[in-house]
Amino acid sequence: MSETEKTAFEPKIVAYVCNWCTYLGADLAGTNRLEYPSNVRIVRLPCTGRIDFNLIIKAFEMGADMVVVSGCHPGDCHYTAGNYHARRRWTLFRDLLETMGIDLNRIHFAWISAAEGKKFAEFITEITDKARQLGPYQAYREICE
Amino acid sequence: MSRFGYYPGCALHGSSNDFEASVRACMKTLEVELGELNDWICCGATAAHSINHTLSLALPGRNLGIAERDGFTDLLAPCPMCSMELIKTKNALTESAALRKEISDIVETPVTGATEVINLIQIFQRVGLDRIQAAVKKPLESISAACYYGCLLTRPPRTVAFDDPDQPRSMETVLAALGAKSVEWNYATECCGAGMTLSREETVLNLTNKIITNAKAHGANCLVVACPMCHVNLDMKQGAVEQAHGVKHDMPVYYLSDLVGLALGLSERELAVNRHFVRAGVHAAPKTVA
Amino acid sequence: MIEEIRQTCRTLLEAGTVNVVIAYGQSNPDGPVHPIFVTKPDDVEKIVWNKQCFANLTTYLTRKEVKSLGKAAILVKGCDARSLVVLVQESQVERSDVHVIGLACEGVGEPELAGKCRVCEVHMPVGVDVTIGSTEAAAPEGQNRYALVDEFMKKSPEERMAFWKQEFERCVRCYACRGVCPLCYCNQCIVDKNRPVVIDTSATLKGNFAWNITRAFHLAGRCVSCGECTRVCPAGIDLRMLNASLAQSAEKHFNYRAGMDPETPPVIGTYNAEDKENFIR
Amino acid sequence: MARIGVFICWCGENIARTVDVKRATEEVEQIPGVRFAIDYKYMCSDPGQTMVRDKIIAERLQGLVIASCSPHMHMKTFRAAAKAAGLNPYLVEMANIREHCSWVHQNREEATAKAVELIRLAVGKVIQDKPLDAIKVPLTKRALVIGAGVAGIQASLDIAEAGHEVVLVEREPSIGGKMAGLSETFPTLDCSQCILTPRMVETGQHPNIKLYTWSEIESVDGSVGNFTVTIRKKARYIDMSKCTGCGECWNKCPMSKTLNDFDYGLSKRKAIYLAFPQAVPARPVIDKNACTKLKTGKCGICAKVCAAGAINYEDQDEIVTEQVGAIVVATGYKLYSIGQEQDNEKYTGYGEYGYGKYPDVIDALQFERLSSASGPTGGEIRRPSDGAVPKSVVFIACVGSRDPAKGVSYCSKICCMYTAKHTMLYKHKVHEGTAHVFYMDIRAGGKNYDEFVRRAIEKDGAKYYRGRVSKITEENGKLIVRAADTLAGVPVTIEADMVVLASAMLPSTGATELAQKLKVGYDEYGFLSESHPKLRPVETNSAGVFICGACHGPKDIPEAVAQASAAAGKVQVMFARNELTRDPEIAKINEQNCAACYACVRTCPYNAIEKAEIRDRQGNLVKMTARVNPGLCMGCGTCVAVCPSKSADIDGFSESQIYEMIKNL
Amino acid sequence: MEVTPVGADKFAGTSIENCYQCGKCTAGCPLADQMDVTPNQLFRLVQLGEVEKAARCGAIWLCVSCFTCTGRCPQSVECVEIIDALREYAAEHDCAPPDLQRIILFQKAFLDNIRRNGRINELELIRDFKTKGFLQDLSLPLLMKDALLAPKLMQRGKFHLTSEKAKDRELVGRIFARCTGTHAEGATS
Repeated sequence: MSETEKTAFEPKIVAYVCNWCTYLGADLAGTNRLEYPSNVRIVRLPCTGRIDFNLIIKAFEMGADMVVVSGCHPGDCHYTAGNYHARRRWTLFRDLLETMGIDLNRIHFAWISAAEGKKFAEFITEITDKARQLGPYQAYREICE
Repeated sequence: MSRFGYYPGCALHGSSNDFEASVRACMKTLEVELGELNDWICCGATAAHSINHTLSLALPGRNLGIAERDGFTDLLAPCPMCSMELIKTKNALTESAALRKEISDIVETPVTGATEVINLIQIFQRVGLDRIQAAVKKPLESISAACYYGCLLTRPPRTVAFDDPDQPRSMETVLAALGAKSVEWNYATECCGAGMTLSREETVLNLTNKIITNAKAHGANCLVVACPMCHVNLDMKQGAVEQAHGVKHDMPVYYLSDLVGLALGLSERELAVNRHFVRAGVHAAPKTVA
Repeated sequence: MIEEIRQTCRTLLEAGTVNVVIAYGQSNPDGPVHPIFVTKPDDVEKIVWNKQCFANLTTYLTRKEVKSLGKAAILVKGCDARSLVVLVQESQVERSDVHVIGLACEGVGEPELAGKCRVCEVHMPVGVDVTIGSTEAAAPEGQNRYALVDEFMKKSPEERMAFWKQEFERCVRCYACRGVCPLCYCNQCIVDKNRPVVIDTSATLKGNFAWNITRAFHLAGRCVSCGECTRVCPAGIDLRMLNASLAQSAEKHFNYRAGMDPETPPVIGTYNAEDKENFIR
Repeated sequence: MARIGVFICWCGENIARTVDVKRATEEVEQIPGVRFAIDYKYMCSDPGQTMVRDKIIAERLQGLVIASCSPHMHMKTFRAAAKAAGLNPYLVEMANIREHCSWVHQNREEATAKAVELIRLAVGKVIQDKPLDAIKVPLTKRALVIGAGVAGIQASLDIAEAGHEVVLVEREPSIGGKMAGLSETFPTLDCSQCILTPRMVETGQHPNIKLYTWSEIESVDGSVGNFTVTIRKKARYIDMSKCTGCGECWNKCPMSKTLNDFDYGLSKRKAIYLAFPQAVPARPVIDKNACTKLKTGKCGICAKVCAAGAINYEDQDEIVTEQVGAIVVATGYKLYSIGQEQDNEKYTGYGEYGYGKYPDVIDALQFERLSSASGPTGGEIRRPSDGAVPKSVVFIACVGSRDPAKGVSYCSKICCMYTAKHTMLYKHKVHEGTAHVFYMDIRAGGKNYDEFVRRAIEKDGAKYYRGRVSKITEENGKLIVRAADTLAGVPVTIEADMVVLASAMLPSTGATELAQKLKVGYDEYGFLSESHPKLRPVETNSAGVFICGACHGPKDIPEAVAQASAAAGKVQVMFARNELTRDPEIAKINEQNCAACYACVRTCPYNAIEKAEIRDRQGNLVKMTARVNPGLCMGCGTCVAVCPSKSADIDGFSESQIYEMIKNL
Repeated sequence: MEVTPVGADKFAGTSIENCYQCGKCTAGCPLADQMDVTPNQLFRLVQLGEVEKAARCGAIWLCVSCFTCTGRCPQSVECVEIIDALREYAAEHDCAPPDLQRIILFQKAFLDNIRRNGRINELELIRDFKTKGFLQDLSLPLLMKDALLAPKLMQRGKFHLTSEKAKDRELVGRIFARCTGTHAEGATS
């Protein structure tokens, strides 16, 4: 890929976020007018506990270049423990993906609270930049052809 | 036999060579090998940080680089001023890869900040107070010391991260192992004004006088320090203090290593205690009655 | 040892303790070993026990047709016994409903010992009602259970991806892996779910990746490495690598090994507030 | 083809400034299934909502997408509008094109494109929406109040007066809380006990209030409308039904060495003791750590002198359960300790103030006891070390407060006021004494508050210095306080006889553990979180649980009482209905498909999924299954994620809905 | 008065805006009573963007870097770092009060001494001062003064007539060149 193509590339980013922390964190980023790139598509779910691994796979199948999964910090879950359950699954899932050679730079996990609008904006900015540098997730697209 | 890197700094190789004699004698007895950094340079204190920030990191950086090159994981810097400058640089290096590169380039030695910098009290802790206690030949029963930490042993606390900045106890613990008593007093961490030797002699004499007076008032028969600058102010300047305030203190000022050495059976001469200005002889006095 | 097995089974059937014995049989001495369901005491003579007894018979315990035969006794090797523990944990088998006959096992596979047997530490099955035979066999000290994975992980991610592409290219979606796995007991497999379609059912690379990722992850913290999926795969896909990778992950992060202890809560569906999370921002 | 209406809001200029609303409307109209798209300046306004309602009816809409602000802002509004027009409220989706789009992007082109995409996602989702009915839950009209300080007392009395039963749980032997120990209260200087004790008596005697003192909450199960609360009644060693509170026992008890916690260690008490003279209930308790009889089996004097035979050395903790429909938390506060030992690693204590090793450095609550007529000195200001009357007292504000390095970063709010009060109480009792106050800012924003502080300075001669104290040392029986006056720009050193620290207000011990039991959020300090700081100040995100008083943040008495009444009001609003409705976005299980592995049962944070049997008409077991109890499910969806066969799903966030959304990427 | 916000990085990685003027720095400072402006006032000047005004204060040269202020600051402001930065500014912009110029000169001479010798050569440092004619009204560091006035020091073997030097003094020279060079770049950028 040429350099110009690389810079013109705008990644598709899916963010699965919980309703109570990260979604509100994103709201706060808005309230505080903290600018970040427009690539991200936020999918609101009740809790990170709801976020199954196949939603992540599905997103890649649908052409996502990067997937973000974010929810309440440990101890802050609106449902007490959904994020703890999620954390365990992600730990195992990441290892599986690693064994399969799936690029872990394409999946980012975060705890972003309702108060962390700034963190949300910074996080999205950072991973969007990263996604731009990485280019389209060609490897998975090839699988899905 | 344990081995530590050793950074004497200019003071210990200059007018505070009595301190160096004391440290070296003590370490030798405790079977600690001090590997003096090969061709170390001045850490730049106190001028560098006031005049040129980069230099204030490069000079200590060079020495840390030497320590890393020579494979020292721990580096003893008995002068708290040097010690603090080294730690400050170490912390800055650990935090920033860019800085590591910059300083490495400047000092022509790769430096990562991996070396642990320790002060005089810490080396006794590393040796082990149990071990020291077991090796005591002459318990210092007659000593009732006011442990004087001064500024830089515990400060800045976020940087040096040693002991409690306001209620330090580490020297007292060492003294206890030597069979010496220490007193509760108020000026353990007050500044003696050593850095203020330019143009404000009066101030320094004033601060120093307060320190000695308070130690006395709380029943101390000597002061214990772990800093060459504090020693200069409290010992060498004591005459001037007495003159300026019309008092007679006659307060001996020991280095911590002096007391460890004395308890281990070393002579005043070996420890250069005989070269202090105020005659330091309370350790040999008959046991005081509390 | 075979006589003792047969005798035990005969006694159980004669006494009416069980209605059926799930065991190994062989149509002719050189033929393949297959499962048999012995309901008559005299049929116990059909039971065999040899180096070809790979099958993990516990997979039949959850089958409707087997359940309908009544109370069962089952022959298990050490590894099979572990899958039974998982089945009990997951309420698929009531332990008291099954008479478990453990077989001392020095490993299966001839002439070469199966890979799983070389790192096996349960040559004597645990948690069984009776054990037949004895063995001193044990995994060599310091044997790395996950040597295979470790070796594989030395490849670059791209190489690993290329490897799996090559493997899954061959998958024909026959679901033999699912069929043989004792822990694939769902009434309706997620892959057969069509509203919505979770996994592409066609044997394309996309569908094959999704399917194999899903199956591997559904076995996370559950797979006991009986190796049956790999053995039966007609395309020869090395599925045990994925399972082993997850088993290693569960052991490394959560100090959990599937099927070792029915009292330890499963790794998924439980948590520890102190679980590490160095990958989470 | 679905009939979806899309309503795009300008939000005045908030959206329209960045998003080309007109163009977005045109583009959205092209999305399959969209019947029409329409834009309007303020969709949430009355005319906006009217438009939504009219369109639903006129276009026979099957679903709505409102593209405007966050669903947290207006989902309720638009669901209500849909309902009013006869459309099931759960067929409404929102595309957040304000917080997540127009407010965070500058480029009009990009923002417009993103807005269209967000709407596309929402359309995808709404097509998969199903009509849902709110869940009806029966309601137990009985309230639990936790903590019986002034806030808990107020809340209890309000609810009880409204005719509902109240279970009031207090972990100390008496109700009254911190206020019972205060001397006089600002800004009126009325005696704390004079105003509180009648309320305490009322609480103790109220027919609708069931009082559990010396008791703690063990666990809370269930959910709004129907909580089951397990309470541990700690062994009191007194038979409350026999005891008359005559006082013979504690008068005769030979053990008198225990520090009296009601006086914050400034006095001693017996092993069997009444918490304080006005205690409610006026019944003693035996301190098992101090009582010789309980420790060694010897003594037993109290039992001998008790004519009522009320002493019971065999008493055991007792576990009781209570059914309630609503819970009010009023667990109050404690003071930050300057000591080296801290119960929170974030706090370090104050080494420069001697870590509390000087006996004449006391905290504000200790000073309250010193100046209280019922206190250890009978109200005379005498310093703890030698009982001398201090001629010079230094008061230090913001100790631990507004100090992120050693304590907390917030302002404890009430210290400015009570410090002013303390200087007055001191001056009124020690006329020749001098009160020095070191403060950073004076925060006296209540009614008659600033006047009160001015009075302390102008009339009672308190000397105020703006600056923080750097160090306290002791020399020759004097406390040397080193500080600065930042207004004059000079260092100040004061030789004081006593120092009073206005320590930070912290949530009381165990508050976070309780919050976890109640599934109530809390901040980094452990203060419980309200649902919305302005609009839902006494609600929590745990339905049916309300908060009031200092468990929520630093507060003075008037505020705590006002908030307690507010919480009680909320409980009464709830109790005014006969049943509750709940959001129906909860999990459900396809029981035919369920393999009964029960991963969901293990995982559910609410124990809302149970193992169940499916039987045929003859009663034969067909299969086992997992089953959701809709009364308990809170809709987190964790079961969905762990279900291998995807037999579990959740309405409102179903697999279909999410797939449909991301398909529209 | 012109108020310019000051970049936090200028003041050595500590955010000056964190200072809320509680005065605890001043309260603990052993020299505060002798300063023309107190430490908290210095920081206030920096907050207001009045860096030069702050750098002209004598107070920054009274600071003995005892770190009492830093250690006790409730807002964890790196007070001494700020004062160091002010001193650096003053040295660079030549704006120390006239009566304190010689302190800067002394410090420069001190560094110069390190540059040449790699270590501090006490005698040489003093000789430099002499030749540069600063000795007439100069109360040299007491240590030095005492060294000249009190032969007792020499009796005690505490004063070397031939101070040691680092071996690789050229390297030291290069380090200095790079630092001052780097510094000049930093200042212009």
